[in-house]
Amino acid sequence: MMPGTRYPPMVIWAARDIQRHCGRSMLLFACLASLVFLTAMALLFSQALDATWERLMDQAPDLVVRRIDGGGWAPLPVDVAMACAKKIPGVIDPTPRLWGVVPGPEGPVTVVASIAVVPESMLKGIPPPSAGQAVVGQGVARALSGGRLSLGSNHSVTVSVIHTFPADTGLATHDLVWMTPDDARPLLGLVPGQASDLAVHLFRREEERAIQADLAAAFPWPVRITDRSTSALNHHTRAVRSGGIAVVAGIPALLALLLIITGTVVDNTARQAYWGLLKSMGWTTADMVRLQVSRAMIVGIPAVVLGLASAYAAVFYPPAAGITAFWVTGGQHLPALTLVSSGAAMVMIEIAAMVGLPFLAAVFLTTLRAADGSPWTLLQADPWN
Amino acid sequence: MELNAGLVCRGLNFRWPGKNADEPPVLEAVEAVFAQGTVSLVTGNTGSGKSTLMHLLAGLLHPTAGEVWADGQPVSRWPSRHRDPWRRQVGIVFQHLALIPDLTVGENLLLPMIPRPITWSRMQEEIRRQLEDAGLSALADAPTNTLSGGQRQRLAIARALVARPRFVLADEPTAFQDDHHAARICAQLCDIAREGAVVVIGSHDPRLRSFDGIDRRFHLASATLTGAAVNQGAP
Amino acid sequence: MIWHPLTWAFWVAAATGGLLYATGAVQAVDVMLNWTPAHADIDQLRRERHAESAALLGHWALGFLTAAALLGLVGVALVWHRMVPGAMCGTGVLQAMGTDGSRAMIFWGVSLLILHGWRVLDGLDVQRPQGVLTRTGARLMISAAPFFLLAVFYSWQALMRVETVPTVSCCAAVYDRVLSGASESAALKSLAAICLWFSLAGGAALLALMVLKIRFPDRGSGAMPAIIAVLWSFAATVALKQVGSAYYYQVLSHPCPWCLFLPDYYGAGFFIFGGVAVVVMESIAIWLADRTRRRYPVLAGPAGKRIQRSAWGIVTAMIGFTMLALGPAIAWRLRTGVWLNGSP
Amino acid sequence: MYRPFAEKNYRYPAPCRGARRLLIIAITASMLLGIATAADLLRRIAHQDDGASAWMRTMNFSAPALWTAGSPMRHPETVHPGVDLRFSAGLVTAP
Repeated sequence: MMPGTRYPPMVIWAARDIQRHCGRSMLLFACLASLVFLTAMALLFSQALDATWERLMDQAPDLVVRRIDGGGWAPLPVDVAMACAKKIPGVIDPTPRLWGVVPGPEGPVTVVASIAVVPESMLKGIPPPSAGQAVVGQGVARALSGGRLSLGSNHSVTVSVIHTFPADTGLATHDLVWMTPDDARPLLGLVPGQASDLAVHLFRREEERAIQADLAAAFPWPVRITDRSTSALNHHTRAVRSGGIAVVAGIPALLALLLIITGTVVDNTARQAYWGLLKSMGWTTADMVRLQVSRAMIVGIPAVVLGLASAYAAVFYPPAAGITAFWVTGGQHLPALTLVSSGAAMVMIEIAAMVGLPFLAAVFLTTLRAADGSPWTLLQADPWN
Repeated sequence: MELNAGLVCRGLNFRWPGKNADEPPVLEAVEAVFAQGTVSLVTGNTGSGKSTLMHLLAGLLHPTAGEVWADGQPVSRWPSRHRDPWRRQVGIVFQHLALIPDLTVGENLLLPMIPRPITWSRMQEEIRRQLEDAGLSALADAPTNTLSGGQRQRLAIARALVARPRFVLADEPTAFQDDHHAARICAQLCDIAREGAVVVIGSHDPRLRSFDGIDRRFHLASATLTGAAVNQGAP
Repeated sequence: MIWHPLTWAFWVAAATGGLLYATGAVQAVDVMLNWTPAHADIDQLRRERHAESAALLGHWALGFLTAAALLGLVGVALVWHRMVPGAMCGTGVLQAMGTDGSRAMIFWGVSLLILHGWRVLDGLDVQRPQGVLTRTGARLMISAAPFFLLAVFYSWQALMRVETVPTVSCCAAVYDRVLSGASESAALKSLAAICLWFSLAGGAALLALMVLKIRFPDRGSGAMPAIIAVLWSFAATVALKQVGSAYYYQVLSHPCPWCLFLPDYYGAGFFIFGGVAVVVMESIAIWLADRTRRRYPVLAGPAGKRIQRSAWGIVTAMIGFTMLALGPAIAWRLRTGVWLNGSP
Repeated sequence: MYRPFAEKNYRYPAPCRGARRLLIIAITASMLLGIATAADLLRRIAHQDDGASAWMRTMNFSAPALWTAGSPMRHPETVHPGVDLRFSAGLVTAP
C-alpha cells in the first residue's frame, strides 16, 4: 500500500491543519490532558477505594451480634450465644470474637485474639503469638521501641512483638495487634467464657435483613445486630460521593477553561476566509465540521489517553500514589489500592461523557458558528481583498 | 431557451443587499447560455460586473431575481446544503487568486480534492497532471508565497482545473501573464472545453479578444449582457 | 446518588445534548414558520442556512441525547442500585424513584423516537434539492421539545427522590407482583401464553413482510409493518419477562426484566431490548419513508432505498433478538429434555 | 541504498509528510500508552490483594483497616443506633 493511502484524506488534512497552527494545538492538548488527569485521578481514586472496600467487605461476616444493656455494650457469654445462634435456620458458622480498641503508644490500636487455631496455610511464615507475645500490623510496628509494646491504660499489658504482618495484608492488618486470648482478655475487660461479640455467616446472604428479627429474638438479652450490606453501602456511598464531590468542585471551572480555549482555537475570524475558500471549492458545512472534529480527535485522543495514563500512575504507583493519597485525603496514610476492570471501564465512560462530550460539542458549535455563512461573505473577511 | 445544456442565465438580476432600490442594479435581465464544450468570453470595463456574474454562476452569490440553471437544474434556487456540494463541479479562478500562502503549491492543489470520494493516490495523480500542464512541476514543494505573480496565477488556474470540473469560471485568468503564458492558458482552457466542460472567462485583457479559441463573446455594460457566437463549428 | 460520578456524566451528556437540540430547535422555528423555497430574498437565504445548521445540530443532538439516555440506562441497570439500600438491580432503583423514574424513561424514549423520525425525514430530504420535507422536518424536530423537557424534569425528580429513599426490596417487589397475581394466576398464565404465541406469530409475520419490503420496496403499506412491530414489541417484552427470562435465571419464576442487564447474565438485556428498540425504530422509519414515497414522487427513489435498509435492519435485529431470547430456552430443552415448567 | 518509501513519497506532489508523521505519532503514542496501562491493569487485577482478604476472613473483621482504630467506619459494629455521627473523623472527605 502506498504511504498515506491508509488514512482518509480528510484526516491527513486535519493533521496538516494542526501542523499549521501548532501552538494552539499544543495549548489545547495540554489543557485537555490536564483536565482529564484531574478528573480521572479523582474518579479512579474513588473507584479503586470502592473496589478495594467491596472486595474486602465480601469477606466480612454477614451479621455481627453484640449484647447491650443499660450501660452500653456488654460482654457476650460464648456458650449461650452460640447455642442461641445455632437454633436459627440459615445461620452457619457463628464465631465468637475477642477484640477491642485499646490505647497504644501512638494512638488507638485494634487488639484481636483468635480463639480458634489459625490454619497453617494462612500463616505463611508468621509465627502465631504465644503468651506475652504479639504480631502487629505495619502501622503499629512503626511506633515500636525495642521490640516491646505497651497497651492499655487501666490494665496495662506489655508484650514482645515477634513479627509484623506483611505489607500486602495492610488493608486488613494495618492497625492490628494479634495476641493470645489470655493476654487480650484483661485488656478488653473480659473473663474466660466471654467474647466481645458474635460473627455470623448465613447460608443465603440475601436473607441478611430478613433473619435479623428471628436472631434478635433468639437471645435471652437485648442485642444489637449490624449487617454487612449496611457497612458496604456506607463505604460505597462515601467512595462515590467523595469522587463526585471532587469532580463537582473542580471540573466546572476547568471545563469552562476548556470551552474558552477550544473556542479560541477553532473559531478564529482570520480563518473565515479560509472557510469561504473551501466552500467555494465544494466543501460543505458538514465537511468542515468533519475536518474540525478529525482535528479535535487527533489532538484529543492522545491527550485523553495521556491524562488517563497519568491519573492511573498517580493513583496506583508509589511514590506518586502516596502524593495523591496525601493530596486527596489530607494526609491520611492509604495502603495500596486495587481496581477491577469494570470499575476502570466505568471511569472511562464517565470521562468520555464529562470531558469528551463537552469538548466535541464545543468544537462542533464553534465550527458551525464560524463556517455557517455564505461563501461569498466568508471570502470577504480575507486579507487578499 | 434551452435549459439542459451547460450554464444558463434566465432573467438574472443582481443588486447588492442594502442598496437603494432606485440605484441601478449590477446585473439586469441577463439572458445567456454558456453551452457545454464551448469557451465563452465575457468582456467589460472594470467594475462592470464581470466578477459578480462569475460569482453568481458559481453559486457564491444569490441572484436578486432570475435563475442560474446548470445541466437543467435551477442551482441558484437550491438551498445551501445542496448548492455547496454542487460547487464541486465548478472550478473557479478568483481575480484575487485566493491562494493559501503558507501551504505548498501541491497542497494548494489538494484543497478542492479533500472532500471528494477519491483515494489519496488518485488525488496525487491529478495534482501531478495539473502541475505538469501548468509548468509548475518543479515547484510542487515550494511555499506559495515564494512564487512570482505569474506562477501564482497559473497555480490558481491549476487549482480550478485539478478536480476536472464540469464548469470552469475564470476571472481575469491572464492578468499577470506574458504573451506566451497567456496563450498557453487560453489553450489549456480550450482543451478543457473540448473535453466537455463549460468554460466562461471574464476578462478585459485585449489579447483574449483576439484569441481564436473563443466560441462566444459577451459584453457586459450598463448591467446588460450582450453577445454572439463566434465559432459556429463548436460542438 | 446525586454525587455519583455517573449521575454527573448523565447530566453533562443530557445538558450538552439539550444545548445542541435547543440551538437547532430555535433555528428550526424560523424554518417552520417562514420557509418559502420559491423566494430568493435575504430572509430565505438566512433560513436556508438555518435549515442546514438545524439539520447538523439535530443529528449531533440526537447522538448526544442517545448517549445520555444510554448512560441513564447503564446507571439504572448496572450502577445506581448499589447506592439504594436493598436494591439488587434496576427494579430496586425504579422502585426507589417511584413513578418519576418510569415516566422519565417513557419521555426519554418518546423524545428519541421523534428525533429518530426527524432523522429519517431529514435523510430523505437531503437527497433532493427541492426541500419538500424541510418544513415537515423542522416541525417534527420542534415537536420533540415538550417530551424532552418532561424527560429532563422527571429525570431530575427521580434522581432527587433516590437521595432520601428508605430501604427497598426489589426482589420482594417482583415476588409481590407474582404473589398478588396468584389469585389471577390462570389469567396471568394465559396472558403470558398469548403474548408468547403472538410474539412468535407476529415475529414471523414481520419477517415475511420485511422480506417482501426488501424485494418490493415500492409496494404495500408502510403502516402495517409499523403497527405489527409496535404490538410485537409489547408482546415480545411480556413473553420475555414471563417466560424467556426464566431460562437465563434458571429459576421457575423471577419475572424481572432488569436482572437481565446485570453482568451475571452477561448484560444480555442490553442486546435483547436493544433488538426490540431497533425493530420499533426501523418500523417507524419504514412508515415515514412509505408516506414520503406516496406524497412526494420526487423522493420515491430515496424512500424506496430507505425502506429496504430499514427492512434489513429489522430482519437482523429480529434474528438477534430471537437467538438471545429463545436460545437459552432451546438449550435447556435440548439438555434436559423438558421445558423449565416440566412440560415435555 | 534502496529506500522504497522515500522514493514513493517523492512521487507525491503533495505528500503532507509532516502531517502523516504527526498522525502516526498520535496513533502510536495513544496505542502504546493505552496498551501499557491496560496491561498493568490486567496484571494488577490478576494479582489482587489476596493476603488482606484472607486475614479479613480468618479474623472475621467487619471492615478494612482504612480508618483509625476506634473510628465508627473501622468498627461499624460498635456504632450505637442512638448515636448521631454528625462528625466522623478520618476519610469522610477523602475520595
